[in-house]
Amino acid sequence: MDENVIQESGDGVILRLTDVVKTFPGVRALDGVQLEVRAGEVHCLLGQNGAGKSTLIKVLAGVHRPDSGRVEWRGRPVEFANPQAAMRAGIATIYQELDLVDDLSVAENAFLGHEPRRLGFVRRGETARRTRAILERLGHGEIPARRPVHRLPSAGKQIVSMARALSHDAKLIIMDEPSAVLAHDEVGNLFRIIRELTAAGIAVVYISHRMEEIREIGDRVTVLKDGRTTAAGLSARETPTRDLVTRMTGRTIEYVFPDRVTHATDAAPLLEVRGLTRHGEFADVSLTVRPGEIVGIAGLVGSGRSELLETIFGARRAEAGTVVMDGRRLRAGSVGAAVRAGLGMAPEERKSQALLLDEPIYRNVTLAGFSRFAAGGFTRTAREAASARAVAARLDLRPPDVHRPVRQLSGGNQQKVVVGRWLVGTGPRNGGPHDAGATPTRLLLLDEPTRGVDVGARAELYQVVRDLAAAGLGVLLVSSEVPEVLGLADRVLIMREGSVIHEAPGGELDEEAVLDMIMAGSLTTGALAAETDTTEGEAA
Amino acid sequence: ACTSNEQGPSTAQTKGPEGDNANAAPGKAVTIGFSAPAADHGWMAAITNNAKAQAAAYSDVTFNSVEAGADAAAQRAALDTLISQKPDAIVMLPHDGKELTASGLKAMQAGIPVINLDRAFTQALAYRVMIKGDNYGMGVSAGNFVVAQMKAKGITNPVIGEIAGIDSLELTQQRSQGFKDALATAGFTVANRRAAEFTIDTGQREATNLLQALPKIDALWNHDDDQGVGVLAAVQQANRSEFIMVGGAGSKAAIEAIQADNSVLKATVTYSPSMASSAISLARLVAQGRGLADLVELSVPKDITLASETITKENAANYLQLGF
Amino acid sequence: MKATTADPGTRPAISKDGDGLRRWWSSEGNEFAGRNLALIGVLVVLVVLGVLTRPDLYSDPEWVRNNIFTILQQASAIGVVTVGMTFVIIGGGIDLSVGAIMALAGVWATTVATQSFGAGGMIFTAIAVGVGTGLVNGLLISYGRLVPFIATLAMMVAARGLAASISGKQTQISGDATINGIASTEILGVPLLVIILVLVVAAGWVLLNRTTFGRRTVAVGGNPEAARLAGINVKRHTLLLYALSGLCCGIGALMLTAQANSAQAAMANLYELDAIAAAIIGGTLLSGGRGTIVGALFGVLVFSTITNLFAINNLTTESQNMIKGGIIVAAVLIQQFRFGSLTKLFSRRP
Amino acid sequence: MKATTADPGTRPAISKDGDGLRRWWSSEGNEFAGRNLALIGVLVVLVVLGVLTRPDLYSDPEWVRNNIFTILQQASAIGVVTVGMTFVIIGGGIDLSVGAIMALAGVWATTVATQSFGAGGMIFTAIAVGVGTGLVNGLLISYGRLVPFIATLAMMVAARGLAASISGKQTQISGDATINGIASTEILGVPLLVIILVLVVAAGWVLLNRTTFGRRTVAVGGNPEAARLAGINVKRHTLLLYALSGLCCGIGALMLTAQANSAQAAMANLYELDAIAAAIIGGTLLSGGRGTIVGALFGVLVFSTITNLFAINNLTTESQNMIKGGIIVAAVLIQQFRFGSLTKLFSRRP
Ligand SMILES: Nc1ncnc2c1ncn2[C@@H]1O[C@H](COP(=O)(O)OP(=O)(O)OP(=O)(O)O)[C@@H](O)[C@H]1O
Ligand SMILES: Nc1ncnc2c1ncn2[C@@H]1O[C@H](COP(=O)(O)OP(=O)(O)OP(=O)(O)O)[C@@H](O)[C@H]1O
Ligand SMILES: O[C@@H]1[C@@H](O)[C@H](O)OC[C@H]1O
Ligand SMILES: [Mg+2]
Ligand SMILES: [Mg+2]
Repeated sequence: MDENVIQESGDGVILRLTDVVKTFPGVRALDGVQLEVRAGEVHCLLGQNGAGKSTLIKVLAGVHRPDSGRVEWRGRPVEFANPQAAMRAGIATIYQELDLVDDLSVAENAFLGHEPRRLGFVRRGETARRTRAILERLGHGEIPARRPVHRLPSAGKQIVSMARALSHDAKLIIMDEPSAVLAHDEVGNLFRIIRELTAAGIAVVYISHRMEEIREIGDRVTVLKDGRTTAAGLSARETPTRDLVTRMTGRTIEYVFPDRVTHATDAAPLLEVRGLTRHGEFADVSLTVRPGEIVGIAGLVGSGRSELLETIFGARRAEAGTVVMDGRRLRAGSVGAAVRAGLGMAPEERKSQALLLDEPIYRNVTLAGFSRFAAGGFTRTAREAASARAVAARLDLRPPDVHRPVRQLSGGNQQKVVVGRWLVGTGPRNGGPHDAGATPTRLLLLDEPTRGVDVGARAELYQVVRDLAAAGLGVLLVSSEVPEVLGLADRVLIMREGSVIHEAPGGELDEEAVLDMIMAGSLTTGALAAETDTTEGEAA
Repeated sequence: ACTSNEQGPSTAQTKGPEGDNANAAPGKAVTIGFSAPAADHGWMAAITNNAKAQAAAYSDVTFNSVEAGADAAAQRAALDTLISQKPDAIVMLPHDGKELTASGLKAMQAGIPVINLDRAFTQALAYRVMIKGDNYGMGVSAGNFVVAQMKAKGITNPVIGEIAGIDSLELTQQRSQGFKDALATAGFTVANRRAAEFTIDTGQREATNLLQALPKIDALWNHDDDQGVGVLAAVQQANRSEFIMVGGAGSKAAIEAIQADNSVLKATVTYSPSMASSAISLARLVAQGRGLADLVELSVPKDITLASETITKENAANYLQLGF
Repeated sequence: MKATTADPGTRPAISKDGDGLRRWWSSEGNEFAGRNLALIGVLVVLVVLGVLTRPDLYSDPEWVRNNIFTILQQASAIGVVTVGMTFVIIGGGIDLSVGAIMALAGVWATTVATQSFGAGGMIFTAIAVGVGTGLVNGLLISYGRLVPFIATLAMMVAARGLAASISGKQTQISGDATINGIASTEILGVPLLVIILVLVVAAGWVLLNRTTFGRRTVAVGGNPEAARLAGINVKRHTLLLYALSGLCCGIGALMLTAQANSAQAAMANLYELDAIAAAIIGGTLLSGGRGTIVGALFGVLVFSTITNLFAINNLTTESQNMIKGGIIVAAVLIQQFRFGSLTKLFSRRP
Repeated sequence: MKATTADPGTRPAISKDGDGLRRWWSSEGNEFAGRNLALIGVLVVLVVLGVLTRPDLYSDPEWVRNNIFTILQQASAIGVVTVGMTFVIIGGGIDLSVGAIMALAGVWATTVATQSFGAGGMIFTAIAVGVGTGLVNGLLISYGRLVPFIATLAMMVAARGLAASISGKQTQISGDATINGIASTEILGVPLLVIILVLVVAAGWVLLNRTTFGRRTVAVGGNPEAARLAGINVKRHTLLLYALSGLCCGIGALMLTAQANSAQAAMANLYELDAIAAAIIGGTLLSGGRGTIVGALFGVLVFSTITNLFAINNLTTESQNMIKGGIIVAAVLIQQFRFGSLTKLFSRRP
């Protein structure tokens, strides 16, 4: 037990990074980073998309080897050759991109690589039991330990990732944007756990783009900009937001929502959804979106919002109900029909639903529109690239080289590509006839568009969405960040367990009221896993 | 007995230049090109080995072999390469006679006499000499033997099985046709026919299937003694012995088994790979502008078709040394 | 490769997990149970076709018993190899060299020199050749970073060449009564070959579903990056998977050699195609990360039952082929149909 | 399937946009340029081996010229088919039926009935059979949701059966001088077969790299779900890809028929393996989403140059096979090596 006692150097520092450099071909992702983490603290890492946060934690986790610099762990210089070495040393990581194996169960994922075993045989009962204990601790005892993770919603997967980190006997737990896929109540739960951990002397490195989270849970903050530490050891509670943002971005950004424009409520609806139903997902949903209107949907994770958007878009076939666009009924289950009618959708999961990771950025940006640039079936990539560059500039894509494969982008920048796809050609007109890729999209379905996007880019994105609406587009927005829905939407729908339970103009609701409404249903905790696994009792 | 595990061609299939033969005297030095499909079973391996050994037996022959891969297209390419090297004669066992007739023509037009071995070209212009086995005749011999045996046993309505070789080859069709025609003379028909692939495991597999489909049979013809090893294994594993079996080609193992007379195998009909040795001898003479010493004609004849003989217990001793 | 069409199964509705009946024989869950049920259905249809077309044969119980064992025996060698193949595919790879490795192992085990050591020597040689070539495959793929398709294709070509050269392209007779006896021995009325098949399948099932090796195979094939981040040595694991496949080839080679009382460089031709097809028909994803051993066994049985059906009906090779193509398509369509409706059935919310 | 080991090739270096020299011949970027350069290197090595082993032949310029055309002609039919295969694989599929479709198209085009319509009728028939069977593949895969491996395997078996039945298992002679002339005609000293190959490769390159069809292919293979949500009709596109492969088979069948002056149910045996191998060696990902036509052509050329090298050196089949396995491995290793160092070279910062 002795060696497990955390050996703190004088001021309680268990991890110290000095001048760490990591380059990828053509990119200096880390350019001399300093970081100091104390036992029992929550140390927040702040930085714009692409600043190097994920790269830094991958260095800590033994995924990447630094080119130069020093890493001291519990007083000794270390160099982790692989993830296993870092884990053995007591560093556990929740990665930004979910790193689960779809066909393994919750328990098998939680203990992957260090399964409780006897003579090579997995002790399945023991694995499930320990997993259930961790899940209980995480407040999610209802997630069945033996269910394959591909049958969990993304928030459930995030819980499993956390369970995996907790399954190690770690001294430091790194969390790379764990809250990006969590809803409000889940974040509260997460914070409870983090407090438990730090109370036990475990250090947590926490990454998030949400300032209010940093304030609530963080002790100290290190800010990264372009791979360099621009501020270290700031107080998480006392440093003014303006200060932090300036250190991150080098400029001041007003973290406010653009003004709403008032518009006629009598205009004919652009989109009319009537009685849309998919059993087990959502039931009897009706809604309208008028041209120029932003309609927001708030709800808990698992309340069926994503499925609703996908069904409107024809990516899932409605079992009942109709979708009418411009007075014409859309064929159920046909994305092609929806796109032809002028719908566009930025889906929820960027990697699996939106991106061609090995294709260049510009081809991802123009994925839904390359044929509009084409002449007689022949693509015109120069124009595509120019158009993509315009989008990249508007969303502050970093780095702005649109010929780079999307895979090399940081998570937040990948998200910008997903949303940017539907902005092609919508930019401020430069008057010329070159706007070949102008989107014919007149109704935009946005599912969690700002997931993982940094403060600065987020403000840009809000402005862009407003501008689009002002130009007459309709927008249907799903977001788990209530302030975002309230700040951006003209009208807000509240969904609970697959039904719309309330509708009101955005200005008339406050966060508290919305949370009350969406939470009312969470007492059943039916959101993450509909039923408990009854076989487990017998198996244990 | 693991007789065929030993390597090397059996010397009986090579004819050395003996003193009393006028053709034995060395003539002008010639290069003979040779091309045959890749050998993956005993018969085809024997073809290549025999050709090589026969060429080595002549002091005046340089042997240049291009073994051509898996199919007609690959062989065509190999032949193009061979033709471009301008040998004095080419011995060719084509993957498929019809598919390679064009290559034969090409060589002949380039002034290289072609000895067409075994699988026949479709145009007489495409070869100088053809020497082949008699596939149809092989089927006839097997059929005749079966008919005679059935008659001797007094079986009037026999159940007859057939294990063919690779079914898409024309030679397989010819063999089956000959078998069918010979059986028809006695009013017999084939009750079940399975096609194997000239390999032991497919022989075993198809024989097992056939025995399962015919709970009782009287006679079985297997086209190829290589796959016959598998066929015999299947027969033994199924514990069946109520019938007589005839083989094909004349491998050493088959001839030994016939001689020992302790299995269902009672005969085999020959289709001897010794034809490759003869083809080399003919190629040498053609290239040297000589004829067959025992014949009156001054040059080698155009077509030679070997007879398919029937090897039984009685004459097995004579054939043993010719087995491959 | 990837299914090019969106699979509605990727986000299935949540179903009750509690139904033990659906789970007991396939720990991988409903989906597989559905598929396997469908394959059993296909097998039943094939047998019924046999009964309908040859009532004379099927009326003899002794013949039926023999026929079942015939089908199983024919499935035995390829079945063993398919178990190894299933592991390789679940682990994200493919092994095109299984047929060639079987030939090499068979031929090497039947050389005069090896045979002089008796059955033990032959068994040792076949297994050693299988595992050895499997290790070479694995090394090329995991440490040499060759694409599995290319590495095992090269092995396929080279191993056949080596087998031809060792055997002098002659059929090599196995003179060992013990080895040959494998094909004719019965234990309690069950052919030894069938017993070996059952044992290998059972071992494969346990290995896949109950050991860390199996669970890691799923991880390595399903998400190699996640596996690596979880501290699994992906390279070493990949190496072991190909060695395992080679081991199965060695066993299969002995079974085939016993059946034919001989070995030959051309034997087990195209077994790779059959093994891959059986695994996929059994529900293994060619892209890795998912698969079942029991399903693969059913896949093999479907193929050997088809062959048997053709044989007892004396079909010509060409009609066999045309009908076989149709049956394969039908089998998979039935599976999908059954699978879809079963899933719905099971997941219907009250 | 998925490469189970991290492929350094998936994260190529970033180049300055404007660097035309490295981009002109492969719009897919450096990585492919690097790979292709490496393949050219392999080809050069093979030729040098030829020169070293047979200086007598290589000293005759006329022979060298002929030999180059021999190699190219040999590569022509399989090269055409490989172009179609490359599209299918980039699009996330696989086509195991190409050899069988070629045989069926060849056999159908040479039936007595078809030949009575002359060259036009034969060409029409071959193309129609190719496209038609390709469409059936595509329908089964996109709308029937069959796994490509299984659907095309079924087609492979069935098409060979149909070909055997149409031809009565006889080799069918082509009596048409125009068709047969395809194999012997030269235009400006270049064999027509070579010209056809070049045209098909050029058309394939343009289609892949310069048209919306090509872009959709990459999208559909790279991430079918993303393609679908971007409004691409994934099913229809998949259908078209298999039809395209079928079209290439039809053309290839005519080329083979012309070369053999005949067609046969067993022809083009295992062309699927060669075509897939050539595509992969050329740098196409078996999992879809990326690939190059030029690379695939080099892959085909490597194979036919190896065959030629063996032929002029008079190697036995078994040593051919052993050496061929080694060369394949070496070629891919060289490629990786070259690629790695080229990337470094190109991406070095000043
Ligand atoms: N494998 C890679 N190859 C090349 N460049 C990379 C690679 N991984 C990251 N980068 C680059 O390194 C930089 C830092 O990326 P990183 O993912 O660390 O950013 P981040 O701070 O985590 O951003 P985000 O908030 O968007 O997650 C970016 O410019 C990114 O494009
Ligand atoms: N992959 C999945 N497998 C099984 N059930 C799922 C899956 N994804 C979602 N569900 C279920 O579908 C219902 C709706 O989930 P959905 O993800 O649409 O909700 P949401 O409101 O969009 O939440 P999120 O913010 O996570 O997108 C829930 O009951 C959820 O448990
Ligand atoms: O297998 C042999 C075949 O290849 C040859 O052509 O004819 C005789 C057969 O035994
Ligand atoms: Mg990040
Ligand atoms: Mg959602």
